[in-house]
Amino acid sequence: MENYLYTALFSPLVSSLFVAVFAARPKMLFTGIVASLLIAVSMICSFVLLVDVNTYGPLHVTMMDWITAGNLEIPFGFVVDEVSVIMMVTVTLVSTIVHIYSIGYMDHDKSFNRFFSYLSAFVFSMMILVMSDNFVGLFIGWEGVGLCSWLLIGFWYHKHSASWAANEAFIMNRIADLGMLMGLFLIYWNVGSFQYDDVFAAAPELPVSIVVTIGIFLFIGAMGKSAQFPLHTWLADAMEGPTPVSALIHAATMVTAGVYLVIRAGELYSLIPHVGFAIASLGAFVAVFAASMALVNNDLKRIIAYSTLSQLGYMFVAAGLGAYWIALFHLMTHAFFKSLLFLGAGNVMHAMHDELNIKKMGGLYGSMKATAILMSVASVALAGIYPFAGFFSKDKILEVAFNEGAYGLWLALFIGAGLTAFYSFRLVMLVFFGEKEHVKYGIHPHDAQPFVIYALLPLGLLAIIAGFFEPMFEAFVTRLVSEYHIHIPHATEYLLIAATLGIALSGIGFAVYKYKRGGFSKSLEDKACYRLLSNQYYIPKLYECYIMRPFTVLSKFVWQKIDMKVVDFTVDIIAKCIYASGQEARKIQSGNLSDMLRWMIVGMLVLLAFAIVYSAMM
Amino acid sequence: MYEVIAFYLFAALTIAMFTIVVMSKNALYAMSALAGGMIFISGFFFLLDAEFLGVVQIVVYSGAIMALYAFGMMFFDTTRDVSEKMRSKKIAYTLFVLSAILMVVILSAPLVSSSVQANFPIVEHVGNVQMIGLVLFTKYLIPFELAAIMLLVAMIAGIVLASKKMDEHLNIEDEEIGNVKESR
Amino acid sequence: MEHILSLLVFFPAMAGLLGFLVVKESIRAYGICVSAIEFVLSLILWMVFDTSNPGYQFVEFFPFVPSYGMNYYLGVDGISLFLIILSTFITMIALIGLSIEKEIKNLVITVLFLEMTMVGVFVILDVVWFYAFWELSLIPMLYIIGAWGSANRMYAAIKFFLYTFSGSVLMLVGILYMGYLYHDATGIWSFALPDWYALQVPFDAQLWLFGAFFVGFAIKVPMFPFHTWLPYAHGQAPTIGSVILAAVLLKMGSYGFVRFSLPLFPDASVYFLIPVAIICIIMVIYAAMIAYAQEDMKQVIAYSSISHMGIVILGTFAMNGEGITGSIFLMLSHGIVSGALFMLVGVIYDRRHTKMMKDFGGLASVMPNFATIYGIMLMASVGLPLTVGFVGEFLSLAGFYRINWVMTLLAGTGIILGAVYMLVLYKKSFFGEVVHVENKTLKDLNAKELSALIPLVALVAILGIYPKPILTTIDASVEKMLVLMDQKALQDKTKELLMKANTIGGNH
Amino acid sequence: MLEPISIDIAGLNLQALLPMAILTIGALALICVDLAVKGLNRSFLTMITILFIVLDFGAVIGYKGDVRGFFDVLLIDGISLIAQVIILVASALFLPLSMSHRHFREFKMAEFYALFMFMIVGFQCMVTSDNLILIFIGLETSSLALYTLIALHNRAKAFEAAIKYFTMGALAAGFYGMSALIFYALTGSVEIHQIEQVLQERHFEPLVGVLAATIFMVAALGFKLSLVPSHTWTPDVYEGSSAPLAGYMSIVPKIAGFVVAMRLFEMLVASGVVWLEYVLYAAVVLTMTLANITALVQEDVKRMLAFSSISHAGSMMAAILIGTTQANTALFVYWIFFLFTNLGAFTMLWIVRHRENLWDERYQHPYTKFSGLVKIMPMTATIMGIFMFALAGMPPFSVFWGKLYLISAAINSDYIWLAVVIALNSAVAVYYYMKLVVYMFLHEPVTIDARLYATNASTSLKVIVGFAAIVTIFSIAFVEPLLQVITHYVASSGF
Amino acid sequence: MIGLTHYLVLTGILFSIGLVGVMRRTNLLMLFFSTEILLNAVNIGFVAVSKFYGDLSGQMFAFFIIAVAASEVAVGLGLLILWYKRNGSVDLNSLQMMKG
Repeated sequence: MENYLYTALFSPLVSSLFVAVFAARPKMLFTGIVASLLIAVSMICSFVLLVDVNTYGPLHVTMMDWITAGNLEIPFGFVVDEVSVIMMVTVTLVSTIVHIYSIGYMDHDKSFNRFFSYLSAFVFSMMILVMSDNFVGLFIGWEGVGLCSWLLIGFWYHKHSASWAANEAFIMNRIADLGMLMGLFLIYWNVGSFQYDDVFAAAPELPVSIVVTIGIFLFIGAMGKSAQFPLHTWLADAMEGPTPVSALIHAATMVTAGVYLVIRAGELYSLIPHVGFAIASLGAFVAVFAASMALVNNDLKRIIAYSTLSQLGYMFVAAGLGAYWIALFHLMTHAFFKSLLFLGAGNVMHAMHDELNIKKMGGLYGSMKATAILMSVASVALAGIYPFAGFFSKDKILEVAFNEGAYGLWLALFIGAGLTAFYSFRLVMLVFFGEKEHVKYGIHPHDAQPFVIYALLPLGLLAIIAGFFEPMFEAFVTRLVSEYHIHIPHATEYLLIAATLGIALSGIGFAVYKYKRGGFSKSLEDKACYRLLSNQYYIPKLYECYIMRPFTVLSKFVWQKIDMKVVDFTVDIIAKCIYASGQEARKIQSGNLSDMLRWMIVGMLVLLAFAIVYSAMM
Repeated sequence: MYEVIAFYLFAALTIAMFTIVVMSKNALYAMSALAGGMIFISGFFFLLDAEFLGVVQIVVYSGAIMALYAFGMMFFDTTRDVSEKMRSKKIAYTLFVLSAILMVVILSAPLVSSSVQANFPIVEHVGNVQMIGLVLFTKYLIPFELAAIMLLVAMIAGIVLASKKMDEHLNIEDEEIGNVKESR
Repeated sequence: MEHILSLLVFFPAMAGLLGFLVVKESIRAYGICVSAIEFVLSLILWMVFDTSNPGYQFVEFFPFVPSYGMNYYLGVDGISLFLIILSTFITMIALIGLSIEKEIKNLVITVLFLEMTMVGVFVILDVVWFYAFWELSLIPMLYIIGAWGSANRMYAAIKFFLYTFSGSVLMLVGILYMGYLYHDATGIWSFALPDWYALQVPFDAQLWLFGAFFVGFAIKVPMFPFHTWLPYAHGQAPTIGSVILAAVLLKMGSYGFVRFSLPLFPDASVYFLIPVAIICIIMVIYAAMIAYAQEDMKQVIAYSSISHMGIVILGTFAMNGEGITGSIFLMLSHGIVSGALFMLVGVIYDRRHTKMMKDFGGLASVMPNFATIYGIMLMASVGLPLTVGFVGEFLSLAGFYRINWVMTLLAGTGIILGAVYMLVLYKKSFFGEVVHVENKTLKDLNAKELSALIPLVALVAILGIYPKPILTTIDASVEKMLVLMDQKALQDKTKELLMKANTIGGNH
Repeated sequence: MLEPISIDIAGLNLQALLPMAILTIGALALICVDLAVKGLNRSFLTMITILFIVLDFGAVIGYKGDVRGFFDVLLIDGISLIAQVIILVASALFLPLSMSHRHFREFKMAEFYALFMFMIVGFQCMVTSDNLILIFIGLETSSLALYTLIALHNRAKAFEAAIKYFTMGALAAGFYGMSALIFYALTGSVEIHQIEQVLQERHFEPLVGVLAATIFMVAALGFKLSLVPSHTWTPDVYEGSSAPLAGYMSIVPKIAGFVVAMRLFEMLVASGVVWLEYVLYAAVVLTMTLANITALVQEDVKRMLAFSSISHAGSMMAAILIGTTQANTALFVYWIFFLFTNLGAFTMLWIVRHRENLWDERYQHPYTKFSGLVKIMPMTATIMGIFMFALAGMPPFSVFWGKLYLISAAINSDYIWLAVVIALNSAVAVYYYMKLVVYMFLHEPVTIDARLYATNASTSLKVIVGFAAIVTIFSIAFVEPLLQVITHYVASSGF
Repeated sequence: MIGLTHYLVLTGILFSIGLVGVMRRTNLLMLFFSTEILLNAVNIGFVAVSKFYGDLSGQMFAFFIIAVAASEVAVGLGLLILWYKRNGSVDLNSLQMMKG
């Protein structure tokens, strides 16, 4: 089985390196195909491993030593257990589809080859992230996906906004990574190892305060990668990247790494439920917070990005409350329908010649039926309508919140569900139905190539049926992570489900009803709360005004005023003083013999005077 | 008693003479005063029973040295008044008073020791010249010889420096420089 | 193998002398050959080096001035081994990438002499000779900066020279005082470092001596606030000068801390630990901020060097195997990465004769290979895992975490700020549209530049993925040094700290 | 009546006189020969003089006699021997500089060589005696000869230099007399060892007298050693005299002065009168610092070297202040290395001397003259650079080892701050030495005519430079033997 | 009675006069006069102390000082003549070619 493991891990790397050879060349179709095939191989291996783990239990290999210094030993070790194999399967599955999709999507891009190289590199990093058997290994993948995200967001580097967004994403992640590093150091100095097994074995023995600190630090890391408040701004901006990238990285896989981390470190977090609750609270907040921003946004991809953010919040609620398998389950289903949604959006974009404003679309159903259907399916799944995948996972999360007695959280999530349903269908309505606004701009949309649509079908299918794997999934995953039992009376449970479904449906209904009739009036846009939402609560502005600009100003100040005018100037002034004193001392050397003699005599007389004073004193 | 009178007389005269040397604007006066001062100083030597030095003082200083200066002065044509541009007279006098006080304070301190054994004691009833001769040609033979060399050096120096050779101020080097000049 | 160290030290100098006889046209090839041979020699040294022996190997001892305890005393251990290899490697790479035509003969010979002094500093075990090599290294650098630099080169060269010289004269006083103490204690004059290691210095004297050595090392590193010579030196130096300066010369200072300050004055090192750490933190953050504010590409990298050296010193003062080994590894990695970055700036400077970021933009599309290698080096500089930059930075910070976590957090902001200025630099110069017409026709890397840069790229990856052989070798010697420090420590406080720093678990 | 005195010739230790006698005879012989044969060639004169110096050297080296000689006027102890060796070696090395490519009037005159030899005799007498009278006469003999030698260069500047030097020397002679008078009044003796003895018996009372005597002596010897504030003559005199003589002046009169200072001051510093120590301390620090900072702003290399030699003398004075065996050893080691380095540097100036001041109206060797020399004459520039770095105390060149040993001596005697001051001063000093290097190596040449820089070069000059360079570069090889020998001699003479 | 102190005080006063002369004279010839005064002042002191101690060393010193003075005059005048021949002045302010 080790061969499967290594194949699953390294075939994306091989793909990336192979394609990288042609990176600078013009488009070569075979690079896309080879890359897709190799990712597919990885996917197949992952599925084999899934079966294998299901049958024989986890697989653990140590490839080689990496860092050894002092007492520290970090190997390259990989573990394929119930959690990681689920992640592997999800990642490789979505990746494969995205790769195939990209062959079509990136068809006309001159950096076609480079794109596949980056994309495969991302898959490799992600695999390392999920497969590593220690925290530092995870950190490698963690940073690796960050790098690939940077490369891919900034893929169209000639666009200022793209490279800006790429840098923003990288730096935001770095801030969180620092927290994570701190957590790692703390783990090391208390446990002496980074291996999951050792850490989890030692965790119960550690003082609670330390576990709490570790938990907080690790979660800070997760916050960055999963774009939780207040580090969330990068995710929306990251939509500057090509749409397949958004689908793969910023919806399905990378952003869920934070959730994965919390699930992975579940044994730590289960020791500190209050921290978990804090995580859950933040998650619930983000769920509503992000959904509210999605309500008013007009950018096709940003709406979906905010929805991703909101869904990540749901996952954190589950993970924070200790329902790890539910979090993981939502992670998986979300990966399917959200990537579908993005890829569909990609088709729309292509059709609209990269126009993203949904206000300028409308009535596309006529020209791109397949996409419209797929996106509607994904939206329904997102809204959590039975029997679509989203229903099963999301509903469970609400139940968990209710079960924990965290009614506040439940309420937030409940509202969030309603908002989700509304904005999803606002998007669908504005894009595919209603007035054909795009005609005004002289665009004649057409659907994507057939193979692209076919590639999306598996995702569409999964978005519909994935929910039904829930019992199997629970049984499988809870072999590793702690089980979670819901103790709500059945009646209440059904009531809750009904309520949730109800609010989702009413959200959909409201959206359909409203946008059938031309949407809201313009006057709404002048309302304070509309502007607040459309400006993303002014948070990006806040960051710009109170962090970035001051930092720039301060940096310039430090350089020009402190470094140049104080530190360097002090050094120079010392040198200049010495030099100037030389100029002064030079005056002694007047060249006049009389002066010379006087110096000699006066010098001696002064000494004599001192001598007399001194000897009088003695 | 007569020693006291002599001392104060000579002292007053020497100080007066030397003050003239230092203050006079006329080089001739200064030189004459210097010569006078030297002679008066020899008076001290006689007072102090150092007859040999007294003689030497008169012969060497008043004779040789002053004659040299006199020749020098003729050569330099310094009979006219010299103008000494003192930047500030006050400072000069202050310095004088100060230095005089310092010197006097130091030298009036009880410097001498009562327990010192003379290295070359002056023997009673032996003439000063005799004694000096004895010490000079035993203990101080080497310095004496070296002094001879010094005088020789001074003589050579005087001859060389004042000789015609030095007037050909263009030296050989300069004559040969022509070709270098052309090449530039 | 008896005299391999002497050979290593004096081979480049001899070759440099012979270089006077080589004609101008083939001097570059000559220089590359000599430095390659030297590099191979250093590799041979590594091959025959007994990694299981943490002590000094290939020791050569010749009493030069026995009555005053000055000897010709060479030896190499895990700490110095890789710095030697770094010196020879970087010299070779720098010569390969050399693109200067003017007075090239003098330049190559100067570089070879510089190589002698660099290797000398790292292999010598006699402190007076160490000082001699230390000072000698200034002269070739002065010449390189001053003669082949850009417009303001004189000022930069003189500043560099005077600043470092002033610092080191105080170190000389410290060295001599230490010799005096040794003589006082044993009645024998000796300036041999291993002898000194055996001496327990009184606490008060340790404080003063630590200060004296600190000034010398701190200026070389350079530590805040003694750093202002560095931007000028880098800003004005030719590429080869910057490469060697950043890659090797700065390491002399940090090497000095490991070699001298810690084992000779353990108590003082612990006593001054927090002040030094604060300086390091200031270096990290302050230099990173200044780097962000720069408009000149080379200055960014120059200031980033200061920032990284802050972490190196911080790791050194972690007083544990992780931190010190990490800091030595970080020296190596910073040598490779900053060397490469300066070389890359040199590449673009050769083409455009400007280093201002505003004059570029969109280079990624014009020079893709250049952009790629730049990107790799940038990521290594930022400390991305699996590149060489991560290992040392991680270990240094991890080591210091044991001493003080708040300070580590503050120093850790370096990884954020590092990303900020580096990415901004990359964005400004490589991304965006090609605005300037001159940039549209730029040639990508040529064979010469590629052959200089590809080894560096390879090393970045190889050492990032498999640093273990180097780390274990360093670690053995570092552990030995730590034991020595513990034995020598006079104060209980020191012993406690060393104990704490080197054990897992327990409360803090 | 006087008793007849019988003197035992053997007891006189005539051998002690031999070194001085050889040169005296040599000088007289040379004058006689010159009278007999007109137009002697300078090479003949130079070589004859060197031969006499070598003979003298042999006499010094081979000296086996008593420490005392000639009624105890002569004192041939270890430091005297070392000092004589230094004086003779320096003389023998500086003299061949007369054989430059261009001919100078003074080197054609036999008187020059005679005076040169007399001057050496004077110096030798200074260092081989502890009798203040003999020291005084020796001092004056050498000084008078030196004034003349300077003036013989026959340039307006040379005359100016000689007159300045002479006038200040006359004043210093007055101070010397005053100091000797006070010592004599205090102790009834003019021999240093007796002075020391009596002063110790009197517990250095009256203090004011001791202090005054010391101050006058500091002023008098300070002039010879160019200590602040009696240093003002140095740059002018160096600039005015020819380069060989300037270099010679930076070495030989000073070592003679140092020996006298060692004999006199170390006794006084050891007296425990703190104030004396302070006076010397202040003189040392002031001399080093003031000279250094003034040197910073010089525009002429020769003047810069003059200030640098003042500064070096200041650090030598520090050795006397410290007064331990190690410090005294350091003094001699330092000076020997300084001798070779300065020999090289001044010879270089002599080589590049050009008749006209092409580069600057006022200066003969302005820094600008050396602009870009490395591109015109790489070898010359490199060697000059090495001399400069050596003077700056850059390891591993010569002066560094002296400086090292000196600082070490300071530290070993708990003069830590003195050590720091010396060290910092060498950091300041490096600037002006480096300035020349910067001009030579980093500036663009103003002319590419190499001949302008070699108008005075000749084989003998090149040999001297080469020799000096070799010693400077490989000085480390001489450190051990020098230390051994000098420590032995210094310790054996009780310093 | 006239004691040693009287003589020494006289020495001091004469020496001071000499010093003032050295400081204020700008005519080189007259400056040389002042240096003669210095040496003469010292001579008086030597002889007086010699008398006091009954020791001849002082007189010897004085004797040699006279010799030195004589030699100095010869050399000094030689130099002065040279300078005068070249510059036509014995004023010390004319000696200002070199400074700085």
